[in-house]
Amino acid sequence: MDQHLLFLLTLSPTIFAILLLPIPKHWKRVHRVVTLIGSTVIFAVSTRLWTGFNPDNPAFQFVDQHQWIPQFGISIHVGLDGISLLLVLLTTLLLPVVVLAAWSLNIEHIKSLHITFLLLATGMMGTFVSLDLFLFYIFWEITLIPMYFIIGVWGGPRRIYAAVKFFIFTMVGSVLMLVAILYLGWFHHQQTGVWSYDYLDFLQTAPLLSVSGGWLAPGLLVFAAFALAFAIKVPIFPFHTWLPDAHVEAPTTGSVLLAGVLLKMGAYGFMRFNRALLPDAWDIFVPLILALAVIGIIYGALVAMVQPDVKKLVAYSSVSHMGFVMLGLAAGTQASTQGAVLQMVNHGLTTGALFLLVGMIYERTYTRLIADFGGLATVMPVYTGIFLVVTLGSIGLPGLNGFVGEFLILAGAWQNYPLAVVLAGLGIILGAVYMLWMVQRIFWGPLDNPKNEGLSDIRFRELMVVAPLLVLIVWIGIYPTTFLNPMEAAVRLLLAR
Amino acid sequence: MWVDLIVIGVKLAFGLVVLLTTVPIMVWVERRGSALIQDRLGPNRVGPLGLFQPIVDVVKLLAKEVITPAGVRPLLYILAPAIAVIVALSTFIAIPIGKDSGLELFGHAVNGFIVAPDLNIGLLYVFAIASFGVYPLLLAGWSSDNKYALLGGVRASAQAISYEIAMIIAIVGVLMSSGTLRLQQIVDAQSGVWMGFLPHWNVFSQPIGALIFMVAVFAETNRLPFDLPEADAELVAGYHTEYSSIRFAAFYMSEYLHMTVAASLVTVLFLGGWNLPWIDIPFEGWAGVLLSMGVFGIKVATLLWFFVWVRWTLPRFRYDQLMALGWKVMVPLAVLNFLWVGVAMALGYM
Amino acid sequence: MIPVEAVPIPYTWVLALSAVLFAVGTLGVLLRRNGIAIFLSLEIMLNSANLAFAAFAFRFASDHATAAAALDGQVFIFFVIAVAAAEAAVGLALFIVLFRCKGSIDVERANILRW
Amino acid sequence: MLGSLWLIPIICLAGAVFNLALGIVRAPKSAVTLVGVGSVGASTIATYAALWDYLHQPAEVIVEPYFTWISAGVVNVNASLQLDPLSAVMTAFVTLVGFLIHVYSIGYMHSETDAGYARYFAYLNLFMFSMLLLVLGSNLPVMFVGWEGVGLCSYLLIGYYYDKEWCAAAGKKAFIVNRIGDLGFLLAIFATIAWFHSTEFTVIFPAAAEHPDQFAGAATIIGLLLFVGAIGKSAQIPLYVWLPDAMAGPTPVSALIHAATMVTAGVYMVVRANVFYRLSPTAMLAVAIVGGVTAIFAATIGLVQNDIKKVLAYSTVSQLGYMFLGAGVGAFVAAIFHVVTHAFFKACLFLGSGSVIHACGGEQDMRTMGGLRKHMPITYWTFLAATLAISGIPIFAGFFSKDEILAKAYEAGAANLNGFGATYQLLWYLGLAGALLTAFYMFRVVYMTFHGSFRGSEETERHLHESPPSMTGPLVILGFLSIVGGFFGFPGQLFGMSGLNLIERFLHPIILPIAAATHGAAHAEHAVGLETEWLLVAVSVGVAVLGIVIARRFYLGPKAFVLPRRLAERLPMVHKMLLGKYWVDEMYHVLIVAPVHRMAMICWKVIDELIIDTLFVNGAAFSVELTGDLLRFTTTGNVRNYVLAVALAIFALATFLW
Amino acid sequence: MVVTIIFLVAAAIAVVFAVLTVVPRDPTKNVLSLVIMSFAMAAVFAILGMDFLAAIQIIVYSGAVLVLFLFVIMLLKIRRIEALGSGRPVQALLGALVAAGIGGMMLVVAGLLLPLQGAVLPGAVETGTAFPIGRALLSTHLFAFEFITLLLVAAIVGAVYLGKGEEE
Repeated sequence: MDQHLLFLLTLSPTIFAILLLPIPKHWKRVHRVVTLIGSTVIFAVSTRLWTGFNPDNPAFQFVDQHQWIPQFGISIHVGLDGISLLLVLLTTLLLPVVVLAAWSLNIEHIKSLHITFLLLATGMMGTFVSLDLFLFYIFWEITLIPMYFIIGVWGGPRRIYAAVKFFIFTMVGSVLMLVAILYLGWFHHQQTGVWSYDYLDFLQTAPLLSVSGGWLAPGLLVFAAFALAFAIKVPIFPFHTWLPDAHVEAPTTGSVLLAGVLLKMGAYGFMRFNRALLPDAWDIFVPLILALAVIGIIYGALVAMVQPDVKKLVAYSSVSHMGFVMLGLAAGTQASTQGAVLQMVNHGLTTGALFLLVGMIYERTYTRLIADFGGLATVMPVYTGIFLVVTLGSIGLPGLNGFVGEFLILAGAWQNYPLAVVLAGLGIILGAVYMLWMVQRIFWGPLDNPKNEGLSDIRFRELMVVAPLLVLIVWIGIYPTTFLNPMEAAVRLLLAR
Repeated sequence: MWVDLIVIGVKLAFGLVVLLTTVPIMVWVERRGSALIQDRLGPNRVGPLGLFQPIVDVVKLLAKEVITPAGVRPLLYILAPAIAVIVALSTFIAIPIGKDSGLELFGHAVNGFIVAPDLNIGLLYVFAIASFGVYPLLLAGWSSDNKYALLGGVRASAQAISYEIAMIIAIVGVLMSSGTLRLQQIVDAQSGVWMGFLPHWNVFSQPIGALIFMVAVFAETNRLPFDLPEADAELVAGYHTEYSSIRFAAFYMSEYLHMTVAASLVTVLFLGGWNLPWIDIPFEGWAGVLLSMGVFGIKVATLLWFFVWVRWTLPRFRYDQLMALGWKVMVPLAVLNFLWVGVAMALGYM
Repeated sequence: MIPVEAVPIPYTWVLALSAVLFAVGTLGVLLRRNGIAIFLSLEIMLNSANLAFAAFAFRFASDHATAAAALDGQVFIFFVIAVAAAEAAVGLALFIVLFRCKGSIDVERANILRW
Repeated sequence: MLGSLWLIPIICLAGAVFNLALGIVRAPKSAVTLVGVGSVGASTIATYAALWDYLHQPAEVIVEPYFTWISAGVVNVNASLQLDPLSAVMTAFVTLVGFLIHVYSIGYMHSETDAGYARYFAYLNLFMFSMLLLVLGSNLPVMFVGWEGVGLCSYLLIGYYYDKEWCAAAGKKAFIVNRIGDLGFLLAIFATIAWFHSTEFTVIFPAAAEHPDQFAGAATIIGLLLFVGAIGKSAQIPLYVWLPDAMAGPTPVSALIHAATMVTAGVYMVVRANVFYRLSPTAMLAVAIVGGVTAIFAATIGLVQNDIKKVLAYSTVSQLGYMFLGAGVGAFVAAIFHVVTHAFFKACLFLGSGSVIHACGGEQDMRTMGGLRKHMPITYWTFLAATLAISGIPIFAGFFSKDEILAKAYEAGAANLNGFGATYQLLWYLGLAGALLTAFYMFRVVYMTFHGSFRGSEETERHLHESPPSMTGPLVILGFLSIVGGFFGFPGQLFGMSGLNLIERFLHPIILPIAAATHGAAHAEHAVGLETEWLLVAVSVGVAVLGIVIARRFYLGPKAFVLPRRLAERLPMVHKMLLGKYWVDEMYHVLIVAPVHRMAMICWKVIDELIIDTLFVNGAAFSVELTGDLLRFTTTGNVRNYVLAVALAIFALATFLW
Repeated sequence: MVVTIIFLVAAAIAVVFAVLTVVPRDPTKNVLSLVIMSFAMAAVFAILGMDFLAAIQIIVYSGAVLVLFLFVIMLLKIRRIEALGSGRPVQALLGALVAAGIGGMMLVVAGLLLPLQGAVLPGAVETGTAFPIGRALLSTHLFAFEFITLLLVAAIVGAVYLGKGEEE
């Protein structure tokens, strides 16, 4: 069972999507139910990964390899280590949540929405588990198309612009990445005389790429190609402008998955490929990454502060938070790296939850402008409470998840780069500023907008949607060891390279 | 060398004579036949039963002045009738009209009564030339700068091309059953009996094919009910409206030549050539040869009479009907035919 | 048929012939404006190509070892002719349509599909 | 009880959670009261039980680790609590005062809606939990949890009346300003980890004490960073601005959080980290200076405030200044002592003011009060006691603590502590002046509020009444404590007998001996003689009395309010400046808030939308489009051109391949 | 000897009529010249021993394709067409050059191949008749053959559709 579990799990969403195909499109309820069941099953099965995972073993587990294109040594090779384990579980957890969140969505193309969503799920999981760079690239691109449709079809007024922007941005990066991958394959062939695109093989050969000889050294170029792709996905400071548009225009489903998973793919890539495959180049690039990360932290926070649109605010806060992740990676100490991985999960949870909550209120009022709200606490106290908890989690209040991640990242980074930590600290302050300011403008104060008087408090379904996230937010805050343990060995191995 | 040429020449002469003599006869037959069918007398003044009528006609035609209307395209205008006759004649030279019984003339193989050397692609040759039959019509129609003529030409070409397809597909059946392109062998393949009681003629083994071929032949030769190119009711006289005297005669001739060629082709392909039904004679020696030619001649004559008969019996089709028939009925039927042949062969019935 | 060994023609002559024909055809295609004329020139080019095939087929036919190749050459010619027929059918139909639209088959009249 | 210290905070947490649930189900007030006050009471009992055990066992420091909280790489943090003299003292008064204020709140908040009432107690319990965590935490991160927790609770409680814009704003302000301090704390933690590879008090302080030379630099940095945190939490210059606004919350909250407990966390921290400070003269001096300046600065502002709570707020700031001054001159015990006494009398004052406000129907402006003495005697007497205490009148609690601090400051100056003698001298003068001002503005409050004749509307006057026992009870207890509370730290040495200063004795162990005497505060125990000490006492008492007299002259009797008005006219600038609180808020707005906001706008509108999006992103797209527009003219639409092109290409290719 | 002469004659005819196909301004003349040229081609095929192809050449080209051409010409009543290379001098010049260039190149190639003339062995194989070709078509080249049929069907359908025009 276990040896094929991972690959089957990755494909399972697609299988469910195929199941959806014959169902007539006007049976919306059936589609919802099937998708919900499907995603729940997937999550349930994925817990097997957790129970079956041996945290002390730094190597990849649940490895599953099949011949694919033997002429080029391309194989279907999947596996999990502690890092990808967390991200995969995060993904599978978000699936049912998102389906449930989109439950009340009453639009024409429920069917296609769910199908695209399921395909997206396959792509996301595949990205995290594939150990063959060719396969990885395919999954990476697979995530692109459904998201493109989710934004472009079910998005807001400027959805086309946003979708195209998202698509082109990501495409630019990933194409270069493809080149880099091919180059690595070729290089491996040069070195060993064998064709292979296997990650484990590259671990042997890729570090041999020379980084000396100016900026055109192959190692640096390959690194840059990978880095650009991932930097756009993360997104790191100058490449982030697709994110706000995409988030604002995307429907809740899209936003949650985008923030929850897709951004992680970038950081994951940095860790898995740039850091592990090209350590020398990494050392050369660290200052740049560090600088951009810090800039991103502060910049994102600043811009988020003045956003009139809640979603846009959260989007820019993502820029800031992912900046922390990158800082942790760049600092490269055990603590900071583990913190970064944990922070990815945290960000997935908190930002995901925030988008869900915003989506709920959007379903009620069809506006996301902060100016249209104010004093909502009087009409929807429970919702307010939940929102507050999530917010505090995201601004890193001790006892909630955000703190642990940031603490580890900064504490780890302080060992090498105290200045960066101090600057990033400004980001923490600003984080409190924009989040609390938003909370104040949305929930506190008098209920001045008459349209909001009739708002109903959070419903049971919606509560079910956010409940798992809340539980995890608190859990990670209080007992992060659960999540720090599995990744520790893997991170240690990663940093040992 | 020289002898070869002489032999060939003799053959040519013989074939020419045979062919050309059929024309006046056919003219007479046609006119008498039509009279008969229409219950009138027909030509009966010149000679006994008006037998000499055709000769007189020919004389008249040759005696007339050759007019070239203004506005025609001289070259094509003159070329057209010539091509018509040439095509008809050159088709005939590949057709065996008698059994090849290894006779010799001055120490040279007479090689049956085929004028041309026995082509291994005889049938193809026949069709290659026959497919040319449409050019004179077209050119005539085009060159004579007359809208009726033009219409006739256009009709002729379309019709010819359309029916050629059905025709060829129909023949595929024959080729399959006989497995060769050599006409002589095709004839030989039809000797003997089939299914115990029928003569082994293709007309029996593949009646559909025979029917289609017949119909197609009518279309190819522009005979009623398919004489749209010269439908005298609509287009004065079709493509040869502007022709007179000898040139008209050429066209007139070529039509009958075509008929004869077609008839003999049908005989070869479907009516078992010179084979007699049920009885199997070796056709040895001169007598045999002459006998075979006689048999062949009889069959051809019968067919020719059939042509006449049909002409004076059936009304003319409308053009769209013609096309519809050609494409929507004949072609599918033809395909059906050769499917049937294939199945039959596979089951060993042929 | 005339047996091959009885044919004392160098196949390169045939090639040369095809070359000349090809040139003529190209000339027509490039210099004609009338659709039909262009088409005719095209047919010339096809024929010359066929000739080239034939030439090599003939050259190979003179040798048992390469007889198969010779056969292939002829088969190719067969295909080319078939394709030419199809092309003629469609092309002429196109020209008829063009004539309906433009009242002429001057290909330069059919230039709406541009910047 | 010792085995399970965790019960002490957890009970409060449970109470908080339970109350939230009750609030959601709109449970009646009685239930909420039971849970809210009950839980705190329970944890108070637990605390004293634990303390009892603690006093009857030899160990000085008891650390109870529970589970590994954060562990990755160099970071290794346990969730563990610690009971040592310092935390014992803190816990003791925190729980006590907290409990009293809970009781007080029953009466004060009874007019709220059920949900609001539950919410209030939930927050209050949560605060107790965090505060206890803060003082009991055995390492910096756990302490930080409490630290942030109390910050959150103050945020929530200040913004308790969230539908009022300014309350919410005040809450936000408090949280954010605190955040700035917290950053310092965080960085201090990181630095500690970096230097000591641990954050446990029982590890880092002894380590530092044993290797002074090695850790001197670390001590300076960590000390300063920690002090930044303290500044934020304890409302010192320059981060004090949030505290006055924090008065927007309900008065009990102000009493508990913004007077008695939370704001003293900073002092607690500094004392906790006394080793570092003693290792680092710079840090110590910084503490002293900030403290002293704040003390006088806040006091001056307090002079002219008319909002009773505002006055108390500023007095709190200034008292905190005293505490830091104490810590800054090495009188850590005195600082804690002052924390305790201050907790008593300031809580009492706030509760008193609360009951006054309660009586006046929410009115806080003292100019509309007066003569309340006859209407609410209990409040008056307790308030008076507390006032005397804060003014430093002998035998009252405040006297001992404050006087000790001042004495220590003088000694520091005299003994030229760390070579900063002059500065300490100056600071002593400042402290003295502060004492004068304190006495003045406190009695100003008393006179304006309780004496004279009522200046408010008759309508209000008719409703004037003494508060219910649930409120007066705590008042009495606290009043009593603020009278006798000082004897814990009775300065025996004045009478030539030692050992009477209980708190000194009790807390002595936390002042770890520094290995090499070259470093830190060479203890100026008896740098000054006995008579000098008596002189100091006399001076400070005299100052206090002077202040009282001036206040009486200004605000009592027939010529009340005349002199101050004349004075204000005499020095209009000064008056305006004091009234405007030195325009610090405005300055901050101009210097920090506005620029940041503008920068944010620039980042968004210029960098993000203009440069990156328009210039680069859309620019690239546009350039592509342009190229297309130019190239498309090669599509002539003329077939013959294409054919010619093909032919040429073939020809070219052929020639190329030739 | 005779054969050579026949070949040369046929070649000459082919070239001449090819030119006549391109140059004259009367479309019918062009078509007819092409007819004659294709006859010449057939002759060449026959000489090279490819009887089948010769027949096919005549049947398909002369018999069908060129008839179609004539048919269309008559249908559209095209009496005269523009002179060769009229208008667009550049196009004409370049075209002429390229045509000459390509043709010349091919000629040169032919010339270069001359020495490679394989010795014509006695008893060569018969490949020209219908039988081997048919065998090849239905065995080796079956797929291509079927594909061609498909193509033809498609062509017919397309032609019919186009010819049908807009009106029903």
